[in-house]
Amino acid sequence: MGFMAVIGFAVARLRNLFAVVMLTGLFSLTAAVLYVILDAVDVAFTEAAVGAGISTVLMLGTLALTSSEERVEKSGGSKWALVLVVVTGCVLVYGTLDMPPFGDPTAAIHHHVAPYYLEKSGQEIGLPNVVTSVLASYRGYDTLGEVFVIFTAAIGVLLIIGRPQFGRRRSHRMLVGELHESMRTNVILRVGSKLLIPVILLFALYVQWHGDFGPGGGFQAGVIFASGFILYALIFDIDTARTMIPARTTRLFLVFGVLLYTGVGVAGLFLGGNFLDYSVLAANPVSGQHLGILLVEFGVGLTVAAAMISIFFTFAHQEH
Amino acid sequence: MELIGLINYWIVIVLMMTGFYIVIAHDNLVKKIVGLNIFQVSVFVFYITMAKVKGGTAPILAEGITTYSNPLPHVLILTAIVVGVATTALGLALVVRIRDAYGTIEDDDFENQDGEP
Amino acid sequence: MAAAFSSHLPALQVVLALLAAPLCVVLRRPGAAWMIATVITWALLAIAMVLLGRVLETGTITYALGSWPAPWGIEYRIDLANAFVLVLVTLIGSVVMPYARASIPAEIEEPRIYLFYCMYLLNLAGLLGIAITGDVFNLFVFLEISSLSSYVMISLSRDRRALVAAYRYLIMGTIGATFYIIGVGMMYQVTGTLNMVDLATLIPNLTDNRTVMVALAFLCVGLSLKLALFPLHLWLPNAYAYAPSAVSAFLASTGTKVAVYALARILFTVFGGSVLIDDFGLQELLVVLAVAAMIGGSAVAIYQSNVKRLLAYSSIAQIGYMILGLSMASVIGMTAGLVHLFNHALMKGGLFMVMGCVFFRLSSVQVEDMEGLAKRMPLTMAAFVAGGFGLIGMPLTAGFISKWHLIQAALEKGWWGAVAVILVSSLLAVIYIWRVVEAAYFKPPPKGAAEISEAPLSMLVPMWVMIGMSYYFGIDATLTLDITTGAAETLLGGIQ
Amino acid sequence: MSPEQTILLSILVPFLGAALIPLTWANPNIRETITLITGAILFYLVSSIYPVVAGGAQPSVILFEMLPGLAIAFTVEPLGMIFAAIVSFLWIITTVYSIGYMRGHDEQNQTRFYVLFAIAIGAAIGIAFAGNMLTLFVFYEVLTISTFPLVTHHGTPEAKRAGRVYLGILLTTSIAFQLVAIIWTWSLVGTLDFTQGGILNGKVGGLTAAILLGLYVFGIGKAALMPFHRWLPAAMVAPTPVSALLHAVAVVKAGVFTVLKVAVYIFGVDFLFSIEASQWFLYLAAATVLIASLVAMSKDNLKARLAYSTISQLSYIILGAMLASDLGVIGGGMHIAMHAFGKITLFFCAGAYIVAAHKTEISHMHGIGRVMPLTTAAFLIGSLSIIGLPPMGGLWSKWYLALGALESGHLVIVGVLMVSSLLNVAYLLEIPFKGFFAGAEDNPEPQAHHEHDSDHDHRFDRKQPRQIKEAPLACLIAISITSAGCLILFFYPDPVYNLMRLIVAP
Repeated sequence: MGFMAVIGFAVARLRNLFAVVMLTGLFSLTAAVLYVILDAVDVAFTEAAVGAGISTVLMLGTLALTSSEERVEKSGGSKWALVLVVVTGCVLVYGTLDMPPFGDPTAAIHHHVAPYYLEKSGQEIGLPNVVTSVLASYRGYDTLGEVFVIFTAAIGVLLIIGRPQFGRRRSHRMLVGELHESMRTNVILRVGSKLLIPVILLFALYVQWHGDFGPGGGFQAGVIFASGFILYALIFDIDTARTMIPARTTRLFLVFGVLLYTGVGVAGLFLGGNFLDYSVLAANPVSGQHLGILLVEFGVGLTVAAAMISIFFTFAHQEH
Repeated sequence: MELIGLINYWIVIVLMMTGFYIVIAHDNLVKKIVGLNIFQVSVFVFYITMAKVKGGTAPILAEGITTYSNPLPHVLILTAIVVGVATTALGLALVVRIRDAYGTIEDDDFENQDGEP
Repeated sequence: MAAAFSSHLPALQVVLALLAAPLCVVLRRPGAAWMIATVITWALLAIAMVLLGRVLETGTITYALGSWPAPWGIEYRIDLANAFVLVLVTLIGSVVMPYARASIPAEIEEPRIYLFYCMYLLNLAGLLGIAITGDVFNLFVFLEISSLSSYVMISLSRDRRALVAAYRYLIMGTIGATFYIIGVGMMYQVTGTLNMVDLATLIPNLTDNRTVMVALAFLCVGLSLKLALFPLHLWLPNAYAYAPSAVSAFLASTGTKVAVYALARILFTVFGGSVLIDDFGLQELLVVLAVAAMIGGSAVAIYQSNVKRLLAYSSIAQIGYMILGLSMASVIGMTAGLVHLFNHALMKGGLFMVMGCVFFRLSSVQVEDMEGLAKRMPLTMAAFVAGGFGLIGMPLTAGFISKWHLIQAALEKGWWGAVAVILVSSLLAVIYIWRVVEAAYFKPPPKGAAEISEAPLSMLVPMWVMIGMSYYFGIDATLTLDITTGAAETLLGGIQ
Repeated sequence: MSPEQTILLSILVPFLGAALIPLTWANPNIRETITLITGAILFYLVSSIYPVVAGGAQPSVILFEMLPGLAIAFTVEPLGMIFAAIVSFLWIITTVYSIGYMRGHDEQNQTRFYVLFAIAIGAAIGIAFAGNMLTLFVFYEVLTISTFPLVTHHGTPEAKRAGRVYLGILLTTSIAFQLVAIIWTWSLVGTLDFTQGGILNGKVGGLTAAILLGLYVFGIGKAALMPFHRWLPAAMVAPTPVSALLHAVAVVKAGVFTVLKVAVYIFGVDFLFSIEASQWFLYLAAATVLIASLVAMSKDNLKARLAYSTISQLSYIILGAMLASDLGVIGGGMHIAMHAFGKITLFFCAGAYIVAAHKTEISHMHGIGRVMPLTTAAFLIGSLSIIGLPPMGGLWSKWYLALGALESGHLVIVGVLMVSSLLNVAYLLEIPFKGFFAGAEDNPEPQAHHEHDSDHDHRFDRKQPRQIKEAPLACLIAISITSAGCLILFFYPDPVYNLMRLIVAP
């Protein structure tokens, strides 16, 4: 964690935005490592893929489209900012005073709702990965909401910087700039990635289906899948990548993903359960839960992958 | 001592505040979003920290293990990470458009160009 | 089938909008998207009304999503307070949608329109989700849906300043949301639950727990950012001023209102309201901020030359009224706050719709450009005057009802200063409304002004419907007051 | 038709008229006919309630609940009966007058004028018949808003400025003071109904009552008690019929009427008498009577002088209310009627001077009596009534006010009434006297106007052959009816007096 703090300060001081972005990626990676230490393997997975992967790529793309140097600013406002931050920090520290000590197994947090999941999810849902059970079933509605958040973001990015009639014009050079140029000409990269990309995509599929048992699930899979494509586009050619998955297809997948998730919920309604009640999907509640989670995770994966790809290509299609 | 148990939280707070500082003190639009990212990631760390149970393992049910870390914060943070990246994407998209419209991504330049506060 | 579905109305209230949003994307036709958005909004209004009726009849409704009982699953919990907010949000949407048909194409590029309606539906779903849920983290998720979609909708205007406004809103909104989840995290840490009712039973055992106090502080700050409580309002004026008119009308009358509701919910249901009364300084703080907003917002509004910005500052002042009402922690005060929530939504929605009509013909909302407009757009400007009366609080308008209760509540508490502030703020409202009226009615049109006619009927009718409602609920306020009084009693249940 | 239906109809009729008038867009004749018919119907309706009220009944009707427990309700009691009767009668007369004035003066936007006029009358009737303070307040504000465009009718910068003062003062006082007083009353006693004997009586302490009284008296800005009187002179930029009916009768009388209502039905005469603060307002009113009279003397513009005269006369009525005695209230109530006829006559005359001779300044009116003898004679009659000399109706109200002052032991007030009457003589009689007896050579040389070529137009030369150039016939008819009214009220004050007796001794 000390390492993260160092990175944090470095980010605050550095003016070269390129370096800042790289450090942010590093920051996320460190956080991911930390999550593993703290037993949150699923989260670590996602953080690594999202924080270190997608966010960084997007930021780099933005920098290529804007400028990579921060102007030296006047220091007038930052004193107040510092005061505000210190005050907020002190309030937070004050708040920690009544917190249970780190890792204390007797803390209230571990004794109200959480034990139920740990004890009952085995019988009620039958999946070893409790995180997946909670994510997709107990708090499946949150996850639905979150899928819609990413859907909103994808459509939002399309609306803000997308070309209204995209998909027709193919001649736009993408602009991850020099990075892109040098990568494209590098033979080792090209060959290496050609080998790597199918592996990544396969791995994504594995993560998708494996989420029920070990760490993994729709998010992680979706992000990894998207990463594979983005890598391909970076190294080879944006237009080629685009032809492989045209905008219309991404959008279709995007919509299909959210509709799949919502549809599973509505199916619960038709079969006499509440919204998002998977138990009624099959004769046996547990297998119903299985089926529900499987479908829902697939919806998540689809949406996330399509959203990420869509966002990336929208950025990539910008003209300088 | 009790306070030692809290040091973890304090470091997280320092991280959070670094991010927060970057957001409010810097004028560069991209850097603000970077700050936002750091701020949010630190909050995620805070959640994960509180989920940890000493001697516990990852909440994947297995034979012979009785102590698991708290799964709920993990779920919440999975959600929050996605929300975070969604926000980042939107923010960056806006930055790109702003750059198109104004030719700059420094916050205090806009007023000068629009001629009204 | 219908009977089977009727028990699932709470879920459908949100899910219908969520389902419709992707459909807009697939259809890719502006007309079709508009049609879907409108029909869905009307259906949601019907659902909200049925739910309200049911709550009035039988009391609180709960709905367990995924059939997992709370606190393990997420539950929807509808009592009078949020049933009322649901009706408000869908009602505003139902009136704004017909208006948007003509207004939106004038302000957003044609190929983007169908996606705009998708955003609108997501926003609607987000707002409804915030209002209906009984889970603090679920609230966050839907808060983000509504926030992200508002950023996008605001940025769609052709005015480039809208981009910066949306960006700033995004930054401040995200800080707010992050503060909110810090608060949620702390509460979860010391209680182990995320369910509001569950929290409400656990928190009283934790009085004097410093973590809980800090959690409350962060929740309040986070939500205050969303509801633009002074001094956290900085994002609002530009966001409302430069957004497309239909968006301004919709967001101004729903977005901040739902956040006010959320704050009330956290303060009163989750924390039982006792935090306000106990010696914590929170009540005083809220009152001071509310008062500052009322005076400051109104005073700044006077100096605005962009009328939409003027209305936005007026909103900041009006939000102060609501917070003042809430912070009194009395039935009358809370009633005043809630009824003003509703009344102000109608008035401000109507006024922003007026400005939409003006923009439609004039392509400007600057006071200077509106000189002599009353002759050319008599119906539109008459609506402005009528809506303006509401902001001032003239009798027969809904604003009068709110003011009446707010003053009554302040008198009940013996807060003379608050009474004075309410009055001063209303008088300032006279001034800023007057400025526009004077320009439109008493100045000759600028030389070389283009010949313009009245806005199209499809905009005028919804606009007048909105203004008309603000009069209807000003003349016969028994319905709104009965409901809000009930809602206030529900929210204050923790105190009595 | 039951009295209840009549009440509702009489409030509805002016608004219906207002709705009909715009439909006659291009045709002035139909427009004015509609106004006249509406006025006639209204007067018929109002007078048909008279026997009921005179018989001691107080018909009342609840329209609907506006707030839980608070309704828009109407009750006709004697005071409101008087007010409504005066307003509805004088509306007909004023309409006749308007026809002559507005056409003779070629005013713009006449349709808007008639519409708003009708709305203002409707609001005044609403005030008269209001059954509780909330209803009264609602119509009070409607009256303010609907008369505002009448004040700014000409749309000139001057009119705009005046409009700002008008709206500013009336809205500020009503929102900042009156509304608070009303809500406070509501939260103290839980009712706002006008009740014989007062609703606050015995329910509140001395200090609270004193503050409330202050909020009410100052909050009723239309009563033009100093220092909130500035709007009234400002309103004089309006066309004369507006000044005549609204700012000598409907609006200002609505103000003092409200004060009387508050005194009688909210506080109760006895309770008011026990509040020390009522004395302060008594003396404030007395001061307003005198100061406004003095200011009136200094005004050369006839309408401005009449406006200050109105301010002074209004305070007579406030005085009557604050005397908190039966006779004082009777005097105040009667003065509403007496002053209405007197002052509207004077304004009609002032308007006639404007239309026929284009004169607004008193110093230019020397010898005008020979050109416009009928008008000036009417002016004399009106003045005498205001001063309170027989054989004019104004005598009675002053008589009762003085008796009331004696009854309460306020000799000073009696003195004030005397002095004020003398001042009235000085500033009102100047016009008819100079009009009849002074010639052009008596005119003071208006230095400022000397260089104007048209200067001689402002004077009437005794040596030139007399040319009688009276105002339009419609104006003259109106003037003669109202001045006759002043006379008739001297001989038959009984209807008014009897109604007022009902209030103090039901």
